[in-house]
Amino acid sequence: MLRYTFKRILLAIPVVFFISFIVFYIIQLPPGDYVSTYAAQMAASGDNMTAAEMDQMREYLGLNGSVIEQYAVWIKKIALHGDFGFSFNYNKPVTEVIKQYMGLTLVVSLVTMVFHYVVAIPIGIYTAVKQYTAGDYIFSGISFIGMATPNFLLAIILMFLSYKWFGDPLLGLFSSEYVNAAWSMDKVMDMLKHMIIPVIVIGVAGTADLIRVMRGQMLDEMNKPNVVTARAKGLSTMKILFKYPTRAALNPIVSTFGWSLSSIFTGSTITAIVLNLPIQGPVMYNALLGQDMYLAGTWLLFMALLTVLGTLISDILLAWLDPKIRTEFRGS
Amino acid sequence: MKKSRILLALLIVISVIAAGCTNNNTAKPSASKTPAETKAVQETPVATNAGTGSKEAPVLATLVGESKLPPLAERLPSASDIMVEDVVDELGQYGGDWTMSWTGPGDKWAVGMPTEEALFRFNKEGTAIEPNVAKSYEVNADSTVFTIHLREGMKWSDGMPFTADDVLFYWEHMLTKETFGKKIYDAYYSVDPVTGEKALAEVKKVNDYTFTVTHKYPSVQFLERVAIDNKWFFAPAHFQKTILPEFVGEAKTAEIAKDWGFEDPKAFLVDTGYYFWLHQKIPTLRAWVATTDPNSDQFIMERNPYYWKTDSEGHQLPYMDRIVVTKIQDPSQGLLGTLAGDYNLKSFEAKDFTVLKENEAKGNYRVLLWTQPSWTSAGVQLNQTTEDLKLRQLFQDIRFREALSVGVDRNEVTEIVTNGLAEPIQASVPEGVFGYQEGWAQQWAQFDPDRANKLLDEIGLTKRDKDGFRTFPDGSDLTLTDIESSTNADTFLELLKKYYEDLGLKFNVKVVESGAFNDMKYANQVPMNTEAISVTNVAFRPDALVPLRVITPWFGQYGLYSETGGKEGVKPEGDVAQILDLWNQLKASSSKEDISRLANEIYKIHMKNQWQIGYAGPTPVPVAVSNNMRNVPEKLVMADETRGIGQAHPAQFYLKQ
Amino acid sequence: MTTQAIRTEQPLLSVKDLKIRIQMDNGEMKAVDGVDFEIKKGKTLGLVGESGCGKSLTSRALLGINPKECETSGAVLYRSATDQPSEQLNLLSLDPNGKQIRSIRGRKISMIFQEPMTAFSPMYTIGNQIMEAILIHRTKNKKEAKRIALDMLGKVGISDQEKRFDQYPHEFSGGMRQRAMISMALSCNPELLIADEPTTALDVTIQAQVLELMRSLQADFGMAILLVTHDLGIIAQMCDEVAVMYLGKIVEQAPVKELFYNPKHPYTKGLLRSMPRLGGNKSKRLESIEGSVPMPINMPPMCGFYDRCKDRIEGVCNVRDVPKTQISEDHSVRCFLYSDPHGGESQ
Amino acid sequence: MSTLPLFRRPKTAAIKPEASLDANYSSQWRLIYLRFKKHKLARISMVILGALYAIALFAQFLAPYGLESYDSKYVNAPPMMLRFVDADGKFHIRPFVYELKSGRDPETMRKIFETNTEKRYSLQFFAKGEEYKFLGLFQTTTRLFGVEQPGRLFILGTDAMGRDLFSRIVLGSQISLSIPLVGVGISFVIGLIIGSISGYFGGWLDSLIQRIIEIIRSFPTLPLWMALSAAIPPRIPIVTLYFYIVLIFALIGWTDLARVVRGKFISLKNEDYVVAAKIAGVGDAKIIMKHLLPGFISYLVVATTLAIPGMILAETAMSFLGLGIRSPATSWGVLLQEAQQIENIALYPWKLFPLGIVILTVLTYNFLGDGLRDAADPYKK
Repeated sequence: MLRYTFKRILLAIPVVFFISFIVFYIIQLPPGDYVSTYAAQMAASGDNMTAAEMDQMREYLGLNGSVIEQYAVWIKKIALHGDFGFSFNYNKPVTEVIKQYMGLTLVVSLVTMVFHYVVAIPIGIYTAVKQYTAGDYIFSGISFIGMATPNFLLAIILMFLSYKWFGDPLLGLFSSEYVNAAWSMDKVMDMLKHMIIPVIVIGVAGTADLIRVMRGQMLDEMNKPNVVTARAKGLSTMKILFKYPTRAALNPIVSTFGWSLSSIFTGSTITAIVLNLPIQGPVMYNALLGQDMYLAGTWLLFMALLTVLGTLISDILLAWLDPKIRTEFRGS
Repeated sequence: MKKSRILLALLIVISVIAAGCTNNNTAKPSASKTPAETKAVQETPVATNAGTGSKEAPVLATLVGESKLPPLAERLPSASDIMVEDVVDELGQYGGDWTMSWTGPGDKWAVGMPTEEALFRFNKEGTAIEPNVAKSYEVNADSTVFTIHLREGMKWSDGMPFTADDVLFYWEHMLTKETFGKKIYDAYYSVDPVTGEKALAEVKKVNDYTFTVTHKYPSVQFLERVAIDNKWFFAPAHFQKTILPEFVGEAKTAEIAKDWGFEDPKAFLVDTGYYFWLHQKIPTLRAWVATTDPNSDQFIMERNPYYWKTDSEGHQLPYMDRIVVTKIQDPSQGLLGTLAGDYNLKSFEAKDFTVLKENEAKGNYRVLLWTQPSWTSAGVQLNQTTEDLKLRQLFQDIRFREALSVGVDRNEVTEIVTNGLAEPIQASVPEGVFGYQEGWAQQWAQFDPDRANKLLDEIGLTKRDKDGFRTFPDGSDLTLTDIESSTNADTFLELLKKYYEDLGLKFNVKVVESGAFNDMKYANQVPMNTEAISVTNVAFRPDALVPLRVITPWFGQYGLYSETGGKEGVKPEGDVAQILDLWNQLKASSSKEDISRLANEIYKIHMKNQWQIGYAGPTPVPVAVSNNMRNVPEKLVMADETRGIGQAHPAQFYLKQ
Repeated sequence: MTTQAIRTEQPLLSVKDLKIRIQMDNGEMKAVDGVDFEIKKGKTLGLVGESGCGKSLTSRALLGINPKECETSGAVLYRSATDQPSEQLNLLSLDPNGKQIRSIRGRKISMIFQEPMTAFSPMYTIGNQIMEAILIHRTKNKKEAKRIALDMLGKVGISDQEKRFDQYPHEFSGGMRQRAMISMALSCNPELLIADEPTTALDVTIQAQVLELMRSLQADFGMAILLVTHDLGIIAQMCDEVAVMYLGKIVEQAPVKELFYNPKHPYTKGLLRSMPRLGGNKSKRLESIEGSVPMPINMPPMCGFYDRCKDRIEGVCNVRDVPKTQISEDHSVRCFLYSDPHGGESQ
Repeated sequence: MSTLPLFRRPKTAAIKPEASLDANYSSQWRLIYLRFKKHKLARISMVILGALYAIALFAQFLAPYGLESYDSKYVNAPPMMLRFVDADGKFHIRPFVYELKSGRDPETMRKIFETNTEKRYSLQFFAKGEEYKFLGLFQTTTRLFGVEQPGRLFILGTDAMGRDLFSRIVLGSQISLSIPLVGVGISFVIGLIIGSISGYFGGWLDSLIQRIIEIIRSFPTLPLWMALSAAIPPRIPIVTLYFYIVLIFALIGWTDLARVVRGKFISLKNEDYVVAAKIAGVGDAKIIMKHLLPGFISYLVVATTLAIPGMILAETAMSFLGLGIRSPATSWGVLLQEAQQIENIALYPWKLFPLGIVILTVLTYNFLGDGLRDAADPYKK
């Protein structure tokens, strides 16, 4: 097992490096650079920069070399000093910007994910056990409609309805008075309140898929002979359901967990933009738009790493969950 | 292990649901008002009434009581030098937050303008300057020596005295050394009326509260131009000395910059020297002082205990305790927040008017319509120096511009694009703004497609391609390309496309990211753009009307020519050359009358040429003001030169309890 | 082993008029259609028939573990031989998921299956799955349960039990798995073991070993066996009594010797003829029964074997249900050849 | 789980003589068809989808107005009612609409519309409208329906430029319904080819392809969209833009399919019959085409069908970010992007109608995919 993991990690290193270059290249693909974005921003507020000023700025930001030169400088700094560069927009080292948003991003992602699994798995089981009943249709229907509605629109509509009915569109993650307040029970409750819409929007979208997978797996597993054996042993229906089909049906679902690793750290970008959530997604989107390239580059590199790692985790999880593969590794 | 995990998950779900339920119940009665109410309870007992009660905010009074702050009299300038701010309606009460939104620290001016304190500011009408940070001034007869008096006993927000030394420090160690990324402003140069040679002014300290600015040649407009170019002609010397490399050395500056989170010392100096109001550690003269990191989700500014203005009864301003700025990612969030009563004073685009107006009662606010000195709300500028020579020739042909102008039905544009809020008129100086010309608004404003076609034929654009579009006389493709940096004008451009193509002119729109747009402007790759000219007075700020720099799309490379002293760009000719000539005369003239006359001439040339073609008059700016926010003027001209909302003097806004 | 003894003893389990119907898209399928038999304490009853004849459904119906879609009627009367006083229970009338029937499953009546690979869950160790039944029925103490399980593994001839206990099904060979399955079924000393094609999936040599094991364990534990198989050879080796099933009905039922030496039903005869025999005539080809088992969907009243029967009586066999004819006290058959074709017991 | 769901016939079928059911001898596709027929929801979905595609095909004929037809008098007009009974209670066989008069609320500047019950315009079939090219073949002015001139018919209201929303939805379906189809088609082909090569040949080639797939998959889609959109050259006609967008989707989408194909290949290539074919000297291409592909092609069709709704939603998301098609060219994404502005949701909620169509399409595709999957699975009852 260790050797396998080790080998996979070794293989992943060149991949990540390659990705990092592509990423860097892609960020610079759109015309313009950070300085032009900055100049445009200044111009919009009446501060016009001259071409000379812009060139000067490019020089001290190190933006006047070719993409390859810039990449070489950047990656060298990362490799030698663990320095990921700094964000032009935030005037802060990239790592600090990422740190600033990490906490809430994880909270939002994890709560959404918990919701996602906690809702989808029981419903998946329920709809499989009670196939073709009213409950099956209701749950499937809701989740399907959630899935079929574009996220951004669902978010806007929910926001508007919340405003219409309760007078509060629940923008952001906190009410104004709690944004800078110290953590307290009230603040947590306020946050949970503000998380209702994101959780519904982000959660519901993926839930439908998960319900469908879970339901399908359950239907498969429930027809397996080992369920009959278990019944013949005198086990209760519930015990059988959880010990045999559910456990087996969860395997492929648990193993896909690795795939969602990168999304945990970003959160849903478009939804977050619409709902004004202070999480990584929109920050990175703006970094990309504004060509804040070290921030965007570091972020994408991180994402690539997580995806590669996630694939690895998925594969290992799958192996680990399958006794057949597990024992093979134990044997060798 | 397993069970505990399930339990945990269950707990979270239950708490989410519980939160949902409790929220829904409490939210119904008055969700948005809660913060205001709690504030009210807290403040009412000490709320001032005119003539009675404390002369300072309760928060500060408490601090004074605890001896954490000197008493009010010691904080204000000496009695005769206190600036008394006129209130718009009535004397106010202390307390409350001014809640607003911005898109983050990049949106610096969203808080910069309303809180700005200039040495000299524009009067309410925006026609002349009046002292602000300065107490008064004297000018000699030929407008070369300006003696400026400061307010005795005035203090920075950290309690340190503000004196002429701060002005001189700024001049000597920052501006002339270009520490914060800006060149010495044009306002500080005077022009030899004969040779056109530029000379830098001299600044001298007379005493602690007096300094002089001496120009070599007359500079009649010096104060107005400083009020626009370099609003703050001072910096906290005692603070700047601790960070400038000149005083602490490059290494130390770099170290401090790192400490502040800046990788690059230059960026650090720009931010601390130019965008100082965003930083909590930098003393200012403003009514509110930053107290949080601008990168946080909520940026908060709190009252400056040493603010140097009072109302007529001697109550220290500002009335409101804080400015609370929430970061938003999309303008619609500002709108929705206002509808929900989250923000108590915010300006909007004209298209938001109806939805704002319909929800006035629900959101407990009122919508004011302020005006702007904009020439048009839906127009195009044709780049007179556009790259393609055939196109350039066409753009320079006045008949072509007339054809484009009369070929569009302005009634339809105002109906669809401006929601009926604008007049169907030509791009022109609005009435009441300097440079207004009789009849300009109606010039080429009548929809007359026949005349348009006749004009185009006259120019020689008679050939058509297989799709029926006009080509150049030599048969080559003729395409008008409009470059945009946002999708805001989409509807207008769609309409324009239809009208232009009805005239047989192929028209394309390309939207690029704003940074790329800026680059294209410099590279002379923007043949057409919808940017609107908006100027209070060309004499104060020539940028949009006189090709001095690469800024406004219509004059394109003419600006580069002036900027580089003729090394690059296109040499202005004809009317454009005349504008530049008039401008040079204006700069060197020694009387206000001359300046007015020359400025007016410039406007007339613009009227004649109509480089900016407008299809609808300017729209008003809807401003949503919460009903308890008072002393906000009903009418105001929103202009960059006069600092937008800043012109309304926010220090005297107050929240009625 | 005298017939006298058998008769006087109360049957452990008697099945009366068992019917299983399944609703299909194209009609109602009578998968099991009025089956009666008895299983006596310590004896082995063989249920033989081609695949699809309903024998597996019948065997599972005894424990109520058929899928929901099977509509079951009739009675399965069970009287425990060890419980004192014992009362007779109709297993079919119990809630199929209820406590009562579950206390019988695995404890009094247990079952082994054809495919030991799929009958075990691949997710858990063999030990875990064996212990499960013990923990439900015999003891709550895990150590004790493990001891019993290890003991059982030993009894079925698995050496190195400690290690085997923690292995997964895929680490066992086919025969081993079936042994493990048997140990699981017998771990609670059942009174009746239902073995559904226990050796079909195994090699011939392993088959013999497993059958031998079952026989010896039967002797040790004194349990009754219901052996479901399609293999008459196994029947001959193992059973005391045989019921031949065809298309959901028992067409012939008799003590094993009687059936082999004196088959009555044309189907039984066909089956016997298709069986290879040691020392049989090598030049003679094995006979087979022509045709295949039809689907019992929307069947009109007729003999299900009619199409394939050499001795069919036109106008009799294909117009009426065939009544059961008692040839002797313990030999019955369903065939018009042995009953009065024009009346009698058929309704 | 099972490796070979379709190709392997039940063992019993081989020894059963002719008497048994025909179904056992039907082709794989016929079996799938038979099973699919039983899936009611999938069948209904198929009918709906068929109808939607028919609408897209005949969009110009079905839409009463063209894409560029607008009227400043009818900006943001609410949906109009087709009536049978007039204000006096008189019944008319031909449905009609009243004349719409527009004005503005002086207070809020909102457009207000009043029906003038004096003036009726009857619904006409095969009405004369703007000229268009029928199926790209010939010019005509006949449209399926309209109202008498100069009346106006806005079944679902109008947008901010006074364009008929119904017409825009109908015309937008051409882009919105075909982009995913073409995009999925391209990814299907790419995925199939690359996946087959990777799975069948294995070795270093497989490793390489897997790494490439891993790299592509490591990119969050958003920056990839942005970068690729930025790479689209300026001033391109709408058809070309459309093609680029399709390409972007396909380039991102093929990896999933390639993985599926590869997995199937790996599990199939060691099956006895494949080994047998190899030993018999059958060429690689033939083995792939004859022996391997048929084994799971139906599975791929299902995977492809289920990938379509994702692309429909992706198109709307791209429009939301301003990266996709732009007005006056119309797709549902463009319409939703317009609808999502707060003022539209607040003041002109009928602009959300396109959402209903998007949901309907996504749902029906999902149900269709589900039905196909159930049908393609032989272990399903």
